[in-house]
Amino acid sequence: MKKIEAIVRPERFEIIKDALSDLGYDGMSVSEVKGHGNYKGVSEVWRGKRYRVDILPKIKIELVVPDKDCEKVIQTIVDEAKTGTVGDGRVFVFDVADAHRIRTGEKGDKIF
Amino acid sequence: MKKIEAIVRPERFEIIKDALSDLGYDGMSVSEVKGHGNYKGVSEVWRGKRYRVDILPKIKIELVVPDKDCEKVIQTIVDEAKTGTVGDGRVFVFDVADAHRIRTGEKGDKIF
Amino acid sequence: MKKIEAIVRPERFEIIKDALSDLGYDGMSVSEVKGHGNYKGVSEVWRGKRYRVDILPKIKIELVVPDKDCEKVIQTIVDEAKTGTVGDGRVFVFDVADAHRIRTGEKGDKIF
Amino acid sequence: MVGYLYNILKRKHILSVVIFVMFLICFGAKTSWASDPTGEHTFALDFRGVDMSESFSWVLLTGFTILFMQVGFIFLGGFLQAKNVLSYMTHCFLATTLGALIYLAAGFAFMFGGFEFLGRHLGGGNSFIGWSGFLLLGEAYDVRTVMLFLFQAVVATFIGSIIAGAVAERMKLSAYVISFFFIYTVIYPLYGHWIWGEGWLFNLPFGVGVRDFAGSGVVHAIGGSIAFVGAYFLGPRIGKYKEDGTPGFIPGHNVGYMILGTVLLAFGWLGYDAGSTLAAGDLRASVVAANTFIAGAMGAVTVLYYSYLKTGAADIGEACNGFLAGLVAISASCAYVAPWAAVSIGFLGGVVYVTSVWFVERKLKVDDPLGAVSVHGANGLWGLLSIGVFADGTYGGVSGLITGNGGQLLSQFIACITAIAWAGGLGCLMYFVLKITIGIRVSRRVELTGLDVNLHGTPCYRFEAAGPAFGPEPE
Amino acid sequence: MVGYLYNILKRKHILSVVIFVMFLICFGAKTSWASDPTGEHTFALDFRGVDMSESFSWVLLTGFTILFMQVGFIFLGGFLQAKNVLSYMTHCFLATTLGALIYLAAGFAFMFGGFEFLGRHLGGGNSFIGWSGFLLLGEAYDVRTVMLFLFQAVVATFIGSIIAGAVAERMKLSAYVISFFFIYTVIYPLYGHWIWGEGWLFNLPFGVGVRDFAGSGVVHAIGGSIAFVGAYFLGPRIGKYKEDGTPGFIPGHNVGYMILGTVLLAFGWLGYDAGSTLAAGDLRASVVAANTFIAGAMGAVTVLYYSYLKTGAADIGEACNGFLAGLVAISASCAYVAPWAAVSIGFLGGVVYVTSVWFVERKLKVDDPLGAVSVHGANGLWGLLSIGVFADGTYGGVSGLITGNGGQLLSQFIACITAIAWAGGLGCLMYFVLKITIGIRVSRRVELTGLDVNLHGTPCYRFEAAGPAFGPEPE
Amino acid sequence: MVGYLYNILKRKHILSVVIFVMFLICFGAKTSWASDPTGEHTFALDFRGVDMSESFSWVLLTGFTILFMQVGFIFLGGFLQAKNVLSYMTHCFLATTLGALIYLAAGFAFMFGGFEFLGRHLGGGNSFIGWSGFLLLGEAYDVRTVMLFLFQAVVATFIGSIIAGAVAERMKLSAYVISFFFIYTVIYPLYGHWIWGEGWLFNLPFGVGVRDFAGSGVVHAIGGSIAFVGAYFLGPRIGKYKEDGTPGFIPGHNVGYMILGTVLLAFGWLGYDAGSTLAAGDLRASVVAANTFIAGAMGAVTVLYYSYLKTGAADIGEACNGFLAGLVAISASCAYVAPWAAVSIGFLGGVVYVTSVWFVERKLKVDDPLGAVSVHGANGLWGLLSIGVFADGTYGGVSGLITGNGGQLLSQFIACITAIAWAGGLGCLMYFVLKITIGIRVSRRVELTGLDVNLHGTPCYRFEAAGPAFGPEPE
Ligand SMILES: Nc1ncnc2c1ncn2[C@@H]1O[C@H](COP(=O)(O)OP(=O)(O)O)[C@@H](O)[C@H]1O
Ligand SMILES: Nc1ncnc2c1ncn2[C@@H]1O[C@H](COP(=O)(O)OP(=O)(O)O)[C@@H](O)[C@H]1O
Ligand SMILES: Nc1ncnc2c1ncn2[C@@H]1O[C@H](COP(=O)(O)OP(=O)(O)O)[C@@H](O)[C@H]1O
Repeated sequence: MKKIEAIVRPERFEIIKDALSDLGYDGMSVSEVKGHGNYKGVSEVWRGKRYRVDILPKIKIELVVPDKDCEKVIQTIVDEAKTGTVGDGRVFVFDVADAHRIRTGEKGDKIF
Repeated sequence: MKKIEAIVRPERFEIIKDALSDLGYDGMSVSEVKGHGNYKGVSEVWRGKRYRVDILPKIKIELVVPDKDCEKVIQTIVDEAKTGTVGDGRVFVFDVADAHRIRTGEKGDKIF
Repeated sequence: MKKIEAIVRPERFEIIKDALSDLGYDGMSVSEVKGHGNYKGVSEVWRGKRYRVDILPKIKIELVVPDKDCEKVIQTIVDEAKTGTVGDGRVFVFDVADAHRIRTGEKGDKIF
Repeated sequence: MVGYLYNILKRKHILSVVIFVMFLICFGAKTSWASDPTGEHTFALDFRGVDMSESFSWVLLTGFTILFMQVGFIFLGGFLQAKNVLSYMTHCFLATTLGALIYLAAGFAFMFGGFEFLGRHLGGGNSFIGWSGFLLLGEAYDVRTVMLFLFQAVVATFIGSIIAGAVAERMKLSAYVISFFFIYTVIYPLYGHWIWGEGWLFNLPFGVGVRDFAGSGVVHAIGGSIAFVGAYFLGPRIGKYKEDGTPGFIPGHNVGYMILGTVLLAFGWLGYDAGSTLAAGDLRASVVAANTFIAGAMGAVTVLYYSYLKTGAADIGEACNGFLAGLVAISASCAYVAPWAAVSIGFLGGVVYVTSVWFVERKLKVDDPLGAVSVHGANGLWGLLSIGVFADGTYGGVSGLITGNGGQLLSQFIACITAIAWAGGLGCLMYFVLKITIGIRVSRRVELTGLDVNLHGTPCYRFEAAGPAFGPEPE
Repeated sequence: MVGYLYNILKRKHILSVVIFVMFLICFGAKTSWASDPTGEHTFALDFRGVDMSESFSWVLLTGFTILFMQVGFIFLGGFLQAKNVLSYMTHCFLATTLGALIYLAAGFAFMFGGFEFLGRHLGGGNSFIGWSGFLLLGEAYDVRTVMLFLFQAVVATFIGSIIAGAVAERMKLSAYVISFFFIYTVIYPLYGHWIWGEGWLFNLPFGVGVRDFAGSGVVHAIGGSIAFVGAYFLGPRIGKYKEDGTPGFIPGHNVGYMILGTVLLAFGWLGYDAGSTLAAGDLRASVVAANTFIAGAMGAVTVLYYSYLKTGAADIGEACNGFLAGLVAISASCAYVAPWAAVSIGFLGGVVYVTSVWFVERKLKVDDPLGAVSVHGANGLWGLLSIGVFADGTYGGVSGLITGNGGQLLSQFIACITAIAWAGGLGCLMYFVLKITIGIRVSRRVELTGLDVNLHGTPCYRFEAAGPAFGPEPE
Repeated sequence: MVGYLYNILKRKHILSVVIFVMFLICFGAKTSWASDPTGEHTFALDFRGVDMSESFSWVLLTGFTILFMQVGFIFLGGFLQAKNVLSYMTHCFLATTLGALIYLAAGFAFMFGGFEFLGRHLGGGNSFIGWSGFLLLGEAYDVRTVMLFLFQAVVATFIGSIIAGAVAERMKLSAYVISFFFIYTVIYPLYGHWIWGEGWLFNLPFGVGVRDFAGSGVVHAIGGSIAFVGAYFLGPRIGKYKEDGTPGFIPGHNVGYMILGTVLLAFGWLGYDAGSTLAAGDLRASVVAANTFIAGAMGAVTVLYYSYLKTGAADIGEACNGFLAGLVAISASCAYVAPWAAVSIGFLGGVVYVTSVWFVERKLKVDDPLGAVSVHGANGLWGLLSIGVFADGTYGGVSGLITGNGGQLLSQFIACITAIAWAGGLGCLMYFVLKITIGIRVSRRVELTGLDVNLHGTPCYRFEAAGPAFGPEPE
């Protein structure tokens, strides 16, 4: 089992989610993070002066998938999240040591 | 050392936290996430029409525990988080490669 | 590749970020979490009575670095985040199984 | 769509439509032109006329500020949890709309039938109840009567908002709505009639009879009493009391709203109290306004200082309630006392507030999220009594203890007892009946996940950068 | 800095400075003292003088509350997404400032040239257009004329705010600003002249001619028509309609703001409608105010109940729009009808609102984020007609259908048609020209990431505990 | 509880209770009935009486709107960081309550002793200081005097709120409270006495002597000067300046609040300026109101356009300050100039604002979070001078440069110098003493973690879906 952590642009999130749903991966957790990367940020204005803001809102999608589906899911996310301009984000993958579904008490691969 | 990530219902959080405290696990980090799972969501009303909202607020609890206590802690969380209805959430476990306590500079199992 | 998760005081965040930038680690994701640890919290007042609040705002910094730089980055974070009083936070390290940069589609160590 | 609308109505609510249409017809039919609906005969370019038109400007403009106070009440929702704030605000909104309509249909007639205003006498009424002016039809279609209605209708809306503060975060909307029909036709108008409608309390033989210049008793004590009973019947919110009975921590979501609402209410309160002269030629209005401001400020400072002594923090939320407590306390007496007395009344208003909060929360274990019982109930009673103590005899012949006169205090005391017995008693009856019939409290699941999303279909706040994804439900 | 300022201006905007300075000089030069700029000759300690000074207090104070209604409009931004709220609020802010200045420069002169107010006649004008009072120079520098200007200028600011609600979340700021110059000098003032400036509509030979007491037609129908055209030319927001044409879910970020804004607007509306007597001696003001309140409350209750029947949730946001719909509907007729009729007008206002929302959103597929078209446009028209139906003949000789008189309804109907044709037609022209020249819609990227941060340089809200880190950009 | 209360008080504050009780007693004892506390003798159904009662309505209602402006000030807290917003709002709240009470106790007597108002002369005073009307006791217990007090007390509350904007996010609450006792009894009332109390500045022999219709000098220049000194003594907020001295980025948490607060203040300002006629018979009020509105709008548009030229973004937050700058600038001159001059004054007010912000922030390196120094201080001075330039001689015999008259400008200039010297000098003394005794700045830890949770015991906002867990602390 693998956990996929994708950091993407907020405005791409809907599209990614729909694509994952179409693939059959409904389970995920989403949170708002602020990202700081190669992209040197946008500039904002405060009290009449411009500032460079180098930390921008991103959406973090976390989903756990069976090992075999990992590649497919990553590919989908990368495809849908890409705009080709700086700030598109990253996808990281981690090994999951164990997993439980709370409602049923099931463990391991049965949670899917 | 293991990191336990539990995604639970917001209204169960207090109870879980108290149970973990009773067990002696005080250290944890909590954040708000939005979850999307088997549960097909609640319906909300906007401008006089009903919409199905398939992404609902959840609480993510992250805590790192020594390997030996892992089972016990998971069991406690599962027990306290369960309501038996769809949307109860998941518990995931990860291996921790290394850990530091900032205040003391201690490493590894000494951080507990 | 390793993922470093640091939970630090909100008011130290700027300093840590600047130090990491100086080291050349610009990429990171930041989120607000609530922490609960050895520190028994601050007390707040509501409707004329004091309550002990045992869950306090913290900043979670997540950044993925090549294996070789891991120690250096952790050391920098620990140094800058330390105030020496209870509540300074923790740093956890995880193995990354795989990584992708969305914009370029690059994989593995090429993402840095 | 039209068909859809028709279907809905036909299916379960055809009756209400029929009734409504019948109303319309009978309205039209019953309208008479006996009175002066345009003001042509009331106004003339002479002293009486000019004075009259001044009073119109005065009463209307202050009346508008009274309506505006509802914005202040709505802001007080900052003291509640974010997940229940729409529910509270809707309660205030209903008080402002449905409450006023019920008052129009019947409450006003029961309260002011038989009353004389600016020289115009309004239909029938005795010292217990009035019966004239229903729906402003017939001879109530007169510029003066309509103005009295407007001023009184906006005042009446407060009752609902006061109650909303005590029953917040756990009451069923249906029960809240139904209770209005009883409150706005019976509980409030009748007590109001006895004092403002110049009924039996107004004419008590002690002192000059009960006086209540701007509603400490009629509005706040009555509203606070019903609020107390409501909170009592509902029981405390989940988490309000721990197992050992000590109060838990349920903080509000926006203390700034509380400050905004309070200062906004203070503004409206000045208009409310001063406007209660109901005549521009009564120059005492300036003293009334100054007293109101002074008492409120003193209540605020008192509670802020006390909170600082007790907790070490300057508890601004409580100080806001102290401000309101001072304003409630001075409402009855603002016209009868001197500014120095307003300082004392405001100070004591703050003391009454903190004492009452402690008593209600710790001893009675009644959960009152906004402190409505202590702000409006306890200080409403204190306000009634304060006339009996501090009235200095300069205005309206009302003399209190400080002039060596005890009779007035006795009258005011009787008014207090009556308010508690009347509103408390009928309130108990009402909530009891509601409880055993349709129920008054939402389910545990609704309370835990928030009233807003369950009863109103949406949370109040959505600050996410990215909207969640949705699909419309098949109807 | 001063040098910097100078440079900027010199570089690209030296012309505008020159023009402005020339204006100042010519202002000074043209100022004449022919009229009564201090009010010394207008006031005297006699009946006319005292009555006059009363009217001043009345009109000024109600005028202030009208300006205050802009706070209410701004609050309605709670119905939009958090990322676009500043953009909407800036639109309202510009209506309040730039709109009023353009109206000062020219709109007022076109609208009220040739009009008589409180006994003072204002310069030249015919039944199609006025041409006197530009910049309040010359003989317009008179206390009465300036007062009329103030009252009308704050009313005029609404046009911009009404439109803002329909074009929200996707309109270019530049196009919005430029459209003002046309709206505030041509579309609004001319139609206004025809009714309020006693032009040809006012003098139609059916009934007593068109009447519109407080702007259902002049303000709301005109604003709503332009708003509709604007929303149509812009097209729907991204995500508003799915591929199959069913509406998507774009919820607002703060429903509480909507409630606050609505009750706040209700307060101002009472002042607006009652103040539209423009004379303190017109005691009908009390009936006007009561009618306004009653119709608004009835609209709110109607829509709340309907939403509950239809969705099972008490949709408080829609109920707020119902409140506003009732207020818009009664604006024209508030002075001419009895309170019972206000109940009916408010009820039907709610019905018109829900029907119009359904029609605009589902059938016409025009995206109107705040419902401005349904609230102001549809109910503005209904408000105009309601006089022809419910006027009871007591005031101003205006008699509607219920008195068995059809002529007035014909007049009102002509006013409706004219409003749609005039504002709709010129609106189309204006938005079409803007669209093919500078463009009226922001880019897809700006719309997705939010207008606030792109056009105004900052998001509205920043609730983070820790501020992000920054370095100032080299200039 | 009662015992607990008693204990606290006994332990450390028994003295204050004793003093308070003594006050009460002496209040009661000293009350005299020499004056007309009910208005019976002041009002009569004749021309003077009717005119008088009109003035009461006018002054009271505009006074209420002035109090309401505090809601606007509180909203400006949106320009600060979320963690310090309660602290700022509490400052405004204290100005509204404690400030007014201190003014009641002594400030009013120093400011208006010896002044004649609506034909009533108030006790003793010379051209430097007044000494009559303490606590409104004795002969000050008169409807006219009390009305003057009310109007002036609500105006006085602004001083504290102006200062709050400059010292925000880092000042100790204790120091802020203590400074009030000096500001509200000495700095503000004495300068006020010299102009509004008809002291030596009012009677300067150049032109007609200093004039300041609605407080550009008395309120804004004085408040702004103290604010500047306070901000200077406090030093900049952590992070405001980088090591190289360039300003850092500390954005506010809710720009929408700024817009709401500004438009709300504009509403109140119209009431404030127009109400400053203090007599309903002075019909110039309409010109006053229109000028105020025009100048504010022009200031807003000017700054918005400038920000767009300079940064490419329409900086709505700064535009709000431009609106306020225009309003401050016109406050002194609103009654003496023609509408075209109000356009110029507002335009220059915007220019003064941006120049002053640049100068204070970049050159003087003084950290003024809300821009209070530039809005109120710099534009207060410009407002004073603007009379000397643009007064057109129509009202009160005041003629400025444009009529070819330089004397008035000299008077106004002396008033400016005096304001800076007096408020700046005493302000320095006050903050210096506070700094070396109790300290004026919070600790670094408190500043970093937020003043709200440290000084007021709670953050302002809590939007979490799940409340945190708590246990009550053993007391
Ligand atoms: N080393 C990293 N560890 C964690 N998150 C990162 C890392 N580098 C980038 N990110 C995240 O990815 C986002 C996009 O990165 P950025 O470098 O700006 O874009 P791109 O990959 O297109 O060059 C950042 O905002 C940040 O949230
Ligand atoms: N594959 C997954 N990866 C990450 N989070 C998941 C996954 N599946 C479910 N979740 C989280 O668990 C929550 C509950 O899941 P759901 O399927 O609705 O309930 P249940 O497990 O009771 O069927 C979801 O809201 C989501 O936050
Ligand atoms: N076991 C743990 N797992 C995850 N996070 C933890 C754990 N222990 C502590 N933390 C995080 O670290 C923060 C600081 O911990 P605390 O024990 O208060 O400080 P210290 O390490 O200085 O004693 C906590 O607020 C929490 O967010």
